[in-house]
Amino acid sequence: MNDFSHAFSKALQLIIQLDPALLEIIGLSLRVSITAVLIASIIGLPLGAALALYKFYGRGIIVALLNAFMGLPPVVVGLVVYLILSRSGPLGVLGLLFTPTAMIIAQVCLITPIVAALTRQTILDANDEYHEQLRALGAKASRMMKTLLWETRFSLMTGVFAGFGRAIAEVGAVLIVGGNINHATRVMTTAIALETRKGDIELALALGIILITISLIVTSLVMSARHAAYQYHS
Amino acid sequence: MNDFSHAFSKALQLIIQLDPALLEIIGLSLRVSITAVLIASIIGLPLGAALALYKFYGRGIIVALLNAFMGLPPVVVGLVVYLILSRSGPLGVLGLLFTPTAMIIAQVCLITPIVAALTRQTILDANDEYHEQLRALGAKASRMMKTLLWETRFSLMTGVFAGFGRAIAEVGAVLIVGGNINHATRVMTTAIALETRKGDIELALALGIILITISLIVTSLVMSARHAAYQYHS
Amino acid sequence: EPFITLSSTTSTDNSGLLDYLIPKFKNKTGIDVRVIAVGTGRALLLGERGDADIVLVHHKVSEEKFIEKGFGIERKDVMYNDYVIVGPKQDPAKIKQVKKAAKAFQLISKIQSPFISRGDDSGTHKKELELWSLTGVNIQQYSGEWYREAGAGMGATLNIANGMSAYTMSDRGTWLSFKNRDELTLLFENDPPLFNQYGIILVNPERHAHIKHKEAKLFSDWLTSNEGQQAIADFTLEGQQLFFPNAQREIATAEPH
Amino acid sequence: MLHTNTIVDMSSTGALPLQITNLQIAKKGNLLLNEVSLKIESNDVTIVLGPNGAGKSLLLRAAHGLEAPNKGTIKWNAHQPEPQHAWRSYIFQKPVLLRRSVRANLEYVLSLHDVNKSDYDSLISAALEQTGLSKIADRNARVLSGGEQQRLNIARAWVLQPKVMLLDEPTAELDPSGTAVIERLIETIAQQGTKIIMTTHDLGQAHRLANDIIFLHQGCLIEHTTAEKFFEHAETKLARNFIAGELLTEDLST
Amino acid sequence: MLHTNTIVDMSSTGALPLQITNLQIAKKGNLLLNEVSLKIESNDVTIVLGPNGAGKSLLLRAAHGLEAPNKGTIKWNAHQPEPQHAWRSYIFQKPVLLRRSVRANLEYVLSLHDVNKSDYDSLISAALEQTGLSKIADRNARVLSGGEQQRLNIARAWVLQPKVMLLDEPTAELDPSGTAVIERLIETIAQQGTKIIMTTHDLGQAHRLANDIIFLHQGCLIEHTTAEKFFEHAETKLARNFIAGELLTEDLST
Ligand SMILES: Nc1ncnc2c1ncn2[C@@H]1O[C@H](COP(=O)(O)OP(=O)(O)OP(=O)(O)O)[C@@H](O)[C@H]1O
Ligand SMILES: Nc1ncnc2c1ncn2[C@@H]1O[C@H](COP(=O)(O)OP(=O)(O)OP(=O)(O)O)[C@@H](O)[C@H]1O
Ligand SMILES: [Mg+2]
Ligand SMILES: [Mg+2]
Repeated sequence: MNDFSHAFSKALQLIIQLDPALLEIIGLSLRVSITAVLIASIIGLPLGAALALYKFYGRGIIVALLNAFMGLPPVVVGLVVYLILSRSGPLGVLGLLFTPTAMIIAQVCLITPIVAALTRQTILDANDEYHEQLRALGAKASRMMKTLLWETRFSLMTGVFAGFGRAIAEVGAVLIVGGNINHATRVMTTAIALETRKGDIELALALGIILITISLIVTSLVMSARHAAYQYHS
Repeated sequence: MNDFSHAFSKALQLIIQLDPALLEIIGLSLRVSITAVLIASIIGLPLGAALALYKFYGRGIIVALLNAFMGLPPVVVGLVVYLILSRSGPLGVLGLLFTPTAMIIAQVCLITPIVAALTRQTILDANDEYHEQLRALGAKASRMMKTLLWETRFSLMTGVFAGFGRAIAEVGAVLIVGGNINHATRVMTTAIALETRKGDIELALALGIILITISLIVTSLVMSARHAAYQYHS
Repeated sequence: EPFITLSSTTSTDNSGLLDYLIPKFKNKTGIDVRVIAVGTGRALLLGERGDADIVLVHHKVSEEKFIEKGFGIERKDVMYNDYVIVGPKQDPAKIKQVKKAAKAFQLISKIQSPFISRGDDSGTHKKELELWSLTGVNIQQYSGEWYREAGAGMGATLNIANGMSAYTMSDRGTWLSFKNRDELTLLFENDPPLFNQYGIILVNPERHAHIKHKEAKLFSDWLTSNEGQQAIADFTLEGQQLFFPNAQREIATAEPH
Repeated sequence: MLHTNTIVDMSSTGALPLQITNLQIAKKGNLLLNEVSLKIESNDVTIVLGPNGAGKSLLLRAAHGLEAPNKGTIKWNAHQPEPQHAWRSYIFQKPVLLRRSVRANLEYVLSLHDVNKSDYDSLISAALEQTGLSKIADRNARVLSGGEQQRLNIARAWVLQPKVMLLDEPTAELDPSGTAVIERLIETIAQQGTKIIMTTHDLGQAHRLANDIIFLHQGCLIEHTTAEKFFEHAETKLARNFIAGELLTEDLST
Repeated sequence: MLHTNTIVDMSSTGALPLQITNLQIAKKGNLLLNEVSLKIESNDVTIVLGPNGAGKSLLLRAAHGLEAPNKGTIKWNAHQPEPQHAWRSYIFQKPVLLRRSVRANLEYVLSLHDVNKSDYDSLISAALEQTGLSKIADRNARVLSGGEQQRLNIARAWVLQPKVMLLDEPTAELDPSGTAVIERLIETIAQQGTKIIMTTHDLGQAHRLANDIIFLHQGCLIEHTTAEKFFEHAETKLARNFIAGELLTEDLST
């Protein structure tokens, strides 16, 4: 267990030193994953709600795909985005490969299914209660969707957390499309992978502890905001 | 886009050939991740329900930790499990390192927070409706937990899917504790990572397509079972 | 079925050499060899912690330190391979014409053409830094500009070099087995400073009771025997011999204390 | 205060007469409404009576377009009902209120139809006042007492001042004075030209309010006649027993 | 059929008398029950009356141990109420039914208390029969009509054959004959020694069933007296107005 206490003190030390290289990496991690989770929510929340509310041919298949896509392997997503963004790929002219933008794109692909699938289930459960009533009041499908998203907003947050967790923690996709380039596309997880490669497990663990602490801070902040809003609204 | 059609035909070819090496890898992937998801559910479902229903000092902190732990980096989890199972670690005598058991342990650590956090939210939402009624009928807390888990069983499945998705797709943890040993601990994701490293992107993508197809089949099977049961019960 | 655990580097594993050698060894002894392919640093760490029975790596300084600290008990030279410099077909720095690796690096730095470094403290990375120091260019000052530290394995670094049309230095084995080449091509080779010695080290069984010392020694002995050496020489990729056996002398030994 | 027909455009699809022809609704193999045919023309109060499980709610739901007939048709002035029609409102026996204030619940209904924002305040105040909710307009709807929720349920249906209101047991949980208030409101509304179709288990209420009575039993229309005739000399023995408060044991399905 | 006191061990905590002393309940700054003190001793039917929002449901909830008093005490034979007590059952104004069959809903209640498995069938059949649900015992509870749900709600409270039943508007959604059936059931239950405390908005029902009346208004206990006295010559003007069906405009808080 010595390893762990060493790692903890190392983590503490790194944080106290406020090492600028570390701050840069933390900043990029947060920037990439928060942007990705925002975009994924903008797509996934209405998508999930629509799949819960609209009946159309082939919906079952899309839902199954969505549930399965919660298990998209990061490396595969990374490869696909790589092929699309690479110089010889269809979007090669944009020159996005090995930039933070490419990392955001890959993470959006990874987590949109998670946000959408979890949103679908939450809206489906709420719909049980609300559907008939809203319909009787004259709400059209699109309005019903908005109303349900709003009424369940506190519950939906948990799905968004799950998406954020996946984004901030994954390494396979960002490594391939970002390249873990020092001072350019190195984020916490790729840095951890690098230290692990080097066999510096202590440093890798210390970085891991810092990453988890950051996740904890972000989630706690959002949770308290949610709690305050919830108290206010009831 | 040529890359993709090549990858698709390669995937098809691999499947048709029923390559025994591939079958072995697929089998291990499923065995490890399904076992992990079962264990994570056995822990995570009651844990999530308990956090939704029991009020105790420090619950807020545990919930925040759980939400943050949805973002546990696989590499870090892999390292921690490695240090514990390593010959020099506390459980080294068991000789579990570089075995499927080690991979299951690492995946359980990764996905239990996901199953628990999503369960908590679902039970919390249902509790709004049921709590007073069940209490008035004389249900004690432990019984209420069981009842709510049962009443929401179809919704809880989505959280379990999210856990399965994370497990079957992750590579960082199984690579470290499993070692990607041919014929012993190689699973789909570590094989994909290996081919990517070799620059055989076509084969990596083909394996990725097969992996996603397998996820799709598993999720579809469970979903149809759920659908049939749901029809039967309503 | 009996087996030993060998920790080695990804570049060795990528080349396919081990997949070629192990069945031969198994055929002879009935012992399987399970390969854990990781970075040099972690390969040694696995040995130190007793998670591998035997280590096959290629960074002599670290290897000697490993022996010194008593983690390993017997190091033998096994073979060497070499590094090559690859880059875009157009070769903007014109390194194809030069004879010395250091000169090639200098030309790259002169036109500031993108160069991808492993940047992971691996044996390959250290060799690359040695070459930069010979050119007199202070390479760190360009980090994040044209000089890019990928902090990744050889395969991943080649993937990035391809994606960015950049130069990089690779071991020949990984390069030959690497498929995602597109515009990337071999531009420079065969300079003695690029040679790369491999050593095999037995993990000290005194430190870890469960170490399969006897079986591991069998493998080490076989690999350095005439039969093993011949097998290494026989292994080719795309018609080229990748590894050159040179197990004639023991570099360092220490009897179990 | 009541200015029916000025709030939203209600001209597009007609209202009365309501013509139901051979309506049949089945669920899971149970025939729940069986060949119901009836016509409602006059602009007053129609009350649907019948024992628990007779199909009263189902009939109202179908009339609002919430249940698709398995057979037969429902036409409002020759148009099929759509729940979106603003000229018709519906209240559920078991309402679901949004997790927001009483006032916001009413605002929500207005926002579903294109009502001028400037009319919101006056419409909401009118509905709150007429249902006795003005004092608790800012309380969260989900913590209201049973009777208060029911008042909000009615306010929500009335806030748009529609041409037709379908009310499923609107006073079941109201206190006597609350019931009296709502009955007076219903009378006023009806007098100003809004058609009321409602269910109730309070025979006294049916007596006080109804112009005509629809009497259902086990999914079948047994009688549709004026209230006077129904209560004085109902044609069927079933109806007479029902009025007398006796258990209806005849099983129509056998 | 009724064999009260034999099902589960009810001896541990007493039942009557119910003694409420200075009970005060406040939520979000609103005083909802204000210094209510009363004692109920006799084993018959007590009915709580009052306008919507008076605090009737709150009082019953508190008596079942579902609301913790901010001040004052509630004692059943000197014991504080706990919802787990099997000797007392409670029905909600708005019941939540489990997503399973009618029968399974009753089974569930039995399983919450240690009832002998061999008694399940007879207890369930009795409860189904007495509430008129035998025919639809296998239907999913969530698709029942409003009245059927209410019958199940009552059956669920009765299946354990408790010593005390707290009923919040048990007949609000029942048809006349259903109401009559439940009223007769309540009478029988009471005669066999089960204490009934219930709320209703049906003054006729209160008249028919009650031995004594508790009259609440704005969270205050206005009268607690015998039914006879209450309906013939109530002491307070509030009560007389309430009985007359008039709106109670006095505001006690000012
Ligand atoms: N959690 C709460 N927060 C704020 N106010 C509440 C809460 N619960 C109840 N109230 C208020 O307390 C008052 C009494 O409620 P209660 O349900 O006891 O009324 P009641 O007498 O049963 O009325 P009804 O006949 O309509 O059922 C109501 O005005 C209600 O709005
Ligand atoms: N989805 C459904 N599946 C099966 N049966 C249903 C469904 N919906 C309603 N029923 C049944 O149809 C019958 C009529 O229901 P409805 O709600 O119209 O009765 P009602 O006349 O309104 O009764 P109440 O006075 O109790 O409200 C009931 O017996 C009910 O159980
Ligand atoms: Mg009904
Ligand atoms: Mg009440």
